[in-house]
Amino acid sequence: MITGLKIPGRKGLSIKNKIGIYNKMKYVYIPLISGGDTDITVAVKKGDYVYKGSVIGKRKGNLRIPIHSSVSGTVVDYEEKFVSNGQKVKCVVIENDFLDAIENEYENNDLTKYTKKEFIKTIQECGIVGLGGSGFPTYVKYNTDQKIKTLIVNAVECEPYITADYVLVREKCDEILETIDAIREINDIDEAIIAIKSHNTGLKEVIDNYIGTYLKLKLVLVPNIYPMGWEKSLVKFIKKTDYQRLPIEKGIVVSNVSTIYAIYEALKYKKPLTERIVTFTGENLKRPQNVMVKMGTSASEIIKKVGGIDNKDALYIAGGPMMGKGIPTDDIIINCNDNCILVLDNYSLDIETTCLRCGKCVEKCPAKLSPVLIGESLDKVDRLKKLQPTRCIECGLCSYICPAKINVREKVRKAKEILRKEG
Amino acid sequence: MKKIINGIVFENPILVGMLGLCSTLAVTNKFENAYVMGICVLVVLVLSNFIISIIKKLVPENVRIPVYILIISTLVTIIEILLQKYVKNIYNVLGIYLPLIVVNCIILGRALQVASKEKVIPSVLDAIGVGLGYTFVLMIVSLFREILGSNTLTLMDNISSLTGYKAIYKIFPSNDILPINLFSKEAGAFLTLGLLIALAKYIGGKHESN
Amino acid sequence: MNLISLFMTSLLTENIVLTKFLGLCPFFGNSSKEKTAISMGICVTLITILSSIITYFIYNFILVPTNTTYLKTLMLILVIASLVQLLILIIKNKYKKIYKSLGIYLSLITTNCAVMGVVLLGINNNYNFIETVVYSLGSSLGFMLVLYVFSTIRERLKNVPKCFQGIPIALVIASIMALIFERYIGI
Amino acid sequence: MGPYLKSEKDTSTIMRHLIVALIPIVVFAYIKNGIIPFVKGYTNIFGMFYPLIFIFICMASTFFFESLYRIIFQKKKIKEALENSYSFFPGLFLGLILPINTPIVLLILAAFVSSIIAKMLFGGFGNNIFNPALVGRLFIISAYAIVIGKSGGYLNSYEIDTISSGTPLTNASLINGIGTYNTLVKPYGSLMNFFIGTIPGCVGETSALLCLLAFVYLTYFKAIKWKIPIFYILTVFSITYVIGGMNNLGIWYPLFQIFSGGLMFGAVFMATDPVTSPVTPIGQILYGIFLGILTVVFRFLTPFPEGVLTSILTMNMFVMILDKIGSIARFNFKVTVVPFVIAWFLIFGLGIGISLNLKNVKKDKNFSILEKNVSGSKISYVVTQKGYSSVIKARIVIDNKKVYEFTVLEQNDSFYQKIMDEDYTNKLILDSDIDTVTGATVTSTALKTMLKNTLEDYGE
Repeated sequence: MITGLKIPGRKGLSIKNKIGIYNKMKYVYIPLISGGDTDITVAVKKGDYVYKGSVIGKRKGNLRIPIHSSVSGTVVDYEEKFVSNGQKVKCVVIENDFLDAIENEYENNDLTKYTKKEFIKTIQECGIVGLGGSGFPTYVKYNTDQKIKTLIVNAVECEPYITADYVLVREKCDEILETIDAIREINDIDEAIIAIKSHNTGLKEVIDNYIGTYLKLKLVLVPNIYPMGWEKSLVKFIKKTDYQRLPIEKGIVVSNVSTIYAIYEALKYKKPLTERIVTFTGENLKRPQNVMVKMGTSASEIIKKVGGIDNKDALYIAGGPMMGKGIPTDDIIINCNDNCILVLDNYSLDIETTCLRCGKCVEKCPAKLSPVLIGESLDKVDRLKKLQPTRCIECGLCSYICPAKINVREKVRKAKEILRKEG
Repeated sequence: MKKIINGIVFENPILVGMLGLCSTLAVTNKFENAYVMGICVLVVLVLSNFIISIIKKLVPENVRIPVYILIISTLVTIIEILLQKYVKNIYNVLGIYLPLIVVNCIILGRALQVASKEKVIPSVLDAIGVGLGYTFVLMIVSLFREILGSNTLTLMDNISSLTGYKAIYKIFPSNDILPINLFSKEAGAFLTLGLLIALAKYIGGKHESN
Repeated sequence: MNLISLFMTSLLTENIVLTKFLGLCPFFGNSSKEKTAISMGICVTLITILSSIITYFIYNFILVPTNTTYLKTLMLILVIASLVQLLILIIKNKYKKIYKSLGIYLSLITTNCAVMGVVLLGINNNYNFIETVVYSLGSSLGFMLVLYVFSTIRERLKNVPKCFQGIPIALVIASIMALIFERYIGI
Repeated sequence: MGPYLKSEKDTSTIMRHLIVALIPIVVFAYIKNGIIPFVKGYTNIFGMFYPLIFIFICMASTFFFESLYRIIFQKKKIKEALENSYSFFPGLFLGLILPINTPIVLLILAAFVSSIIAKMLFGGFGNNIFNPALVGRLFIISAYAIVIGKSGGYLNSYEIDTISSGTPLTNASLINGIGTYNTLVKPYGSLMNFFIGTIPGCVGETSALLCLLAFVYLTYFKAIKWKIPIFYILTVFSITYVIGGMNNLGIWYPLFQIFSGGLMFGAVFMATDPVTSPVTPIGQILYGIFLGILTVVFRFLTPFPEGVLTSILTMNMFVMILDKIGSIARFNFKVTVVPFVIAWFLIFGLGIGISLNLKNVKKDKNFSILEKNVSGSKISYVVTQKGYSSVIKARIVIDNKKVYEFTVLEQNDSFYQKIMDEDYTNKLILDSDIDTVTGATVTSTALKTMLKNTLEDYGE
């Protein structure tokens, strides 16, 4: 039985219109960060000319993932810019020459011809990382000698307002299905499953008329509750099994549908990961829509292009309203793990009344925690250890549902901090 | 003199020191029991401080506590015998709480803190102060408990065999509310003492703040 | 009265803490954490049973024949004090670990009214041998039960008004608990 | 910082649902205790509106006391103190669970106890450990059983004339062992009366039907911890079903037990008070089960009729422990094996145990010997016997088969005054089967049976 709650999707704002393209930005700021890790060796110096897709930096450490430039132009200098997780990161500033010149021709090879080793090498070289929000290098997931029994493609997108995956599947359904089947062939996975929300009937028709051609591919409809998109809930619902830390323990790999599309471009054209679809939505935007954005463009330019905001006193959020982070200015750099920029009217936070101990946050917590008890025993470490706050995925459901409008998630975050300090 | 007042008000064993709560609640359902118990404790305290302050030099350091306990328990036994002989029914009423004076934390506490350090006269004075403080609190609590609990005020009942004079007064005319028999039972005892200590803390707090 | 109902009455209806006001000093003193409450409870149970057995023999076979019963207070204190010292010595060198957690409470027990009170009550109600043991077991378990419940409740009291913090709120809780325990007559 | 999307339900919506659920119960209380007696001509106009005034006074007094406390102690301004949160709720509940004949002065005293002592001293709304309304009622019942008893106890003016004995449960506990259908249910009509609620009892807690409707309504709107009432009533039903079965009584017996004694009202409203009940789902289930066990234990073993009040307050003490088990059990289920096994064993052990000892109970269940000390040939007993509305405690001294002394130590029985005037106890010593004092039937029989039982015990 999956715990979660039906919350208003508010997807109507940006679901109907086409994907916009935007590449008229003068400067591109490629952030030297990959999945939260910022010690990156820089491969270019000032004044160099870079092509679209040439490597400008490589991540140190054992997850060797390159970072590519998303436009062709000359490197101007380095600048500190805000990234969506609130950090100020050193970025390589490239002046765009609007030629989109590429170094060597894009090949056009057949997907199924890849051996497993080649497959791993290509997606590593093209810098494919999880686009669902984690930014975890995808090649590590597939690079295991353990037999992968099932591949689950997560197209659930349970976070409200965001429609990036929905629009991607609607436009590029055939390519996505072809890639999934190819990946299944290459890594000899027994079955592959696409998971979408049960009430997205439009999407279901689109997939149905393509899915016929792939035998070992199944479409599964998941209930429309938040946070259905969380790995553990998805695996529990589809395969009825539970795992401790990573789904690979049960021979399952879960990939986001945008990552699958990035793998498609990498395998077919050897095109590195340089752009992705980002939803620009929120009541405060005049014309909310999805835009194919090149990595490193500043969000403020796109907001102006999309029609600007209604009232000046706006609240900018990177990511969805539940798990997204409030950002101080609209001038933040879009990177691979941002799937949405939300612009709402600024509103004063609700006043917190005393906790009623009604137990709703405990009942609805998908990670089966007891947030109110964690909040009460912050000063008793041994008791805190037993409550295991580290399992919290910060989905925000406890704060959402709390009738006393208490920010319960902040308390659990503080508990995680305390336990991390305790070691 | 200052020591005595200090014993009653500032270092009151129950309100401030929070010691000896066991006996305070047990015997205060009748006013008479309260002050008899208070006097017994006072006597034991004074005598024990007196003796201890004298012999404190002779007693080696590590055997101190057992010896003090011995002294206190002999004193209590003497008191018991006296009470049993002269005022039989008071002895029955106080029951097991009379011997419990030995274990009462006030006496041992005072013996260790004061008697073993200071000279004879100040320690005796202090004992009187603390004893009076203890009895004073006992009386207040029993006043509350008896008036509210059984609507009577027994000044002299069981010890009438000694003083030959019975004095039980009915305070309020009997009406619906008054004899809240709850106060003569245990729950009322806890409540009265709790509110009293809270009041003391409140006043104490205000005293320090200004 | 048969043994079971004696055990139950000493455990619940005539709980020594709530109806006989015994053992209040440690009760309000340091029962803020469950671990301290449990270890305190175990010590009290251990000592109460042992001392009640010993005193039973001394009282019935030495004091009553020589009708020097008024010496019972003296004898009791000596027994308890020596028992406590004995236990501390045994645990100190034998089970190092237990001593670390229970040690401090053992020395505190000597001045604890609960132990002495239970034994005295045992003598006053002149129970036979088995009844004394059952009675002391029941009342000390009752003490432990109330102490444990009390410590879990106190853990949750965060914004008690300033002048009620500590002992006064504990007394208020005890009064409500006494009211509730009073309703258990007859179990 | 924090999710920017919040559900529109807040504490006031939950409280609104609670009020809506309570309105039918208040109206029913008004009809049962107000209109019917007026229509039948037993009370005047004032009597008709009395139940509403009764409940209103309760609510007003808790509201008043809490605002007073907030002004004096928490130094809040008058305006801010007045719109404090939901301070009339304990009053509303208190009004519904107190007997109709409680004098108004006592009502205000109960409101004082429940709002100040049981709630504000612990830190106000959301911090109290014990359910304030129940503490208020416990205070009234244990301190003033006589006063209420004297003015008619639980029965409103209409019921006093039509029904001879007290509330169904008091009547049940007076009968030794388990009564039959016509001793327990017949005096109050049929089981349907129990279900609808036209049986004597406290002001608002008699109607099981309305409580069930309120439960369904509240669960639908998710304003209540629904696990607690379900497991509570299920446990009571299963234990009493076993007891009924053992003594070959029909299905009516467990139903009788469930619909009487304010169990329904207690389970749906009192036990689910969010502040004083466990937070974790497994904690709530255990809470409900143990509530059921305790209620049955108190109903059968203690002389006091109602078990609901004491069991809820007892379980309030264990909420923190249950929550601890509940919070850990969500990860590994093994932790809950012990409590569930204990609960399971208790449910069936109790069922069989109670029915066994009720079956072979020769000795009167309401009689218990507190002390019995033998000195020479003289035996002095201290015994308790169940009187009309509570317990009488007396010392009886018997010397070689002759009763020397019969003094009542403690009594809170309403008709005691009559007995004292007629010096009934001394007459009893001379000849133990004189006829009972008129008008104080239950009490005088209680004294007589007390003496009989003591003699019986003396005889052994």
